[in-house]
Amino acid sequence: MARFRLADAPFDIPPLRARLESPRAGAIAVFEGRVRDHHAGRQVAGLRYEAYAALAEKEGEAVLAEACARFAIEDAACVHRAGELAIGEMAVWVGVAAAHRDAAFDACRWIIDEVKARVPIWKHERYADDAGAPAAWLHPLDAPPAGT
Amino acid sequence: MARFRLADAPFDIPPLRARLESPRAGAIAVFEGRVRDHHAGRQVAGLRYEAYAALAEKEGEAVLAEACARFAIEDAACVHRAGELAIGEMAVWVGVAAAHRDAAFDACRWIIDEVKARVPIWKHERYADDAGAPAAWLHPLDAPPAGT
Amino acid sequence: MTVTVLYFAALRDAAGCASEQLATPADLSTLYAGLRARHGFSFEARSLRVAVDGEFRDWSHALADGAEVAFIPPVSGG
Amino acid sequence: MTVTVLYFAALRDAAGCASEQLATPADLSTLYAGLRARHGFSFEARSLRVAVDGEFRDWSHALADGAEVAFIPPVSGG
Repeated sequence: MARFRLADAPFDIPPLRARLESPRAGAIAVFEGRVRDHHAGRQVAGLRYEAYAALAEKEGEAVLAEACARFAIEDAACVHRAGELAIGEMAVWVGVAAAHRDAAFDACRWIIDEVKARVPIWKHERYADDAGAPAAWLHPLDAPPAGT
Repeated sequence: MARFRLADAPFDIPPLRARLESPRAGAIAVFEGRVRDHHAGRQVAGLRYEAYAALAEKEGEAVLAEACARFAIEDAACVHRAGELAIGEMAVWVGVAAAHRDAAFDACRWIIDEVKARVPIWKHERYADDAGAPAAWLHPLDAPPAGT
Repeated sequence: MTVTVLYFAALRDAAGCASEQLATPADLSTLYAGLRARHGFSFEARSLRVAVDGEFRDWSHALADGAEVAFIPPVSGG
Repeated sequence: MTVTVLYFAALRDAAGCASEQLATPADLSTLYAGLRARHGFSFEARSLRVAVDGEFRDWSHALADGAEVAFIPPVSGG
């Protein structure tokens, strides 16, 4: 089963978590990135994620396979949304199961950092400022990312 | 509403997570500790948590209040089981919401470490070894903990 | 002066009861030393924390009549 | 030699299309320099990664006829 998935619509967490459960998994660490109502001082009205889908799925799988090789974990999974998202919607979910919490936390953090740095997905934000700032693609080399 | 709770029976995660959602929460980090089938080389058949309930709830609340003061987070919550648990059951759940993922991860990790170090809850393990090792309380000064 | 002492985990197993009422000196260290000798507790006092009336306290905390005392062995939640 | 170039995000907005077919030199850097001049892309080549036929490649990767090329602007998922 693929460990990384792009989702065009909101997705449920319980089946993702259920997959991580095992008698050897004493620790499960989860990260959820959600659409905030502000970014870099601007009020965000909503956003859209665009992906180079074929390459994003390949690179996402590579990140998760590397995590499984690099950390003492049992399994890991990640789902990233594509398309239009409203404030509060989940943009990305990462879950890691491990025998011990050190590896679970470290791998979960590493995976979200690598996904953000490597997987070809782009965020397009619409703003709700009085000033009417134009919608914009986020390309972090022009504007250093504030982080999720 | 209390941020820390002792639960005498299995508890559902969705209402815990729902409480953490807010338009300002761009990042949610979650940790779950589950009963493993092995500990320190022994096969575990099941376990029981005993708490000094009044003090555990007070100390748990103190840990979560300190986390909210120490990290740039929106909210945090923790539930710890008491009583008999089978393999695979959830022993502890920690969730943290923050604007950014650094604070969410750091606070989540800090909370589980503090809860394990400070909150008066004790684990009693039953083993399934052929050797018939006797059930035992875990008091980490005699036997350094392997970590969850 | 009478206090109630609560026992948890390995201390409760060794004491054979969850609590007992005792006439006691006002000194927590002396109280524990006596109980340790009587029940055969394995923990030295420096391995324990102590709580009085549901609050963690220093070993130098002065006991009042009717206090509820708990000696807290190393914890293992999570 | 003909290749298909895919555009994403700000590059697609600047190009005004999601892809185009081009007769091209075999050299990815020359290809990008020409497209940058034509479409007014703001990114220097060193800010981009490049993928060929759905795999990340070095800028020195040799193009084959019919290849699918994507210039990958800095990503912002998560």
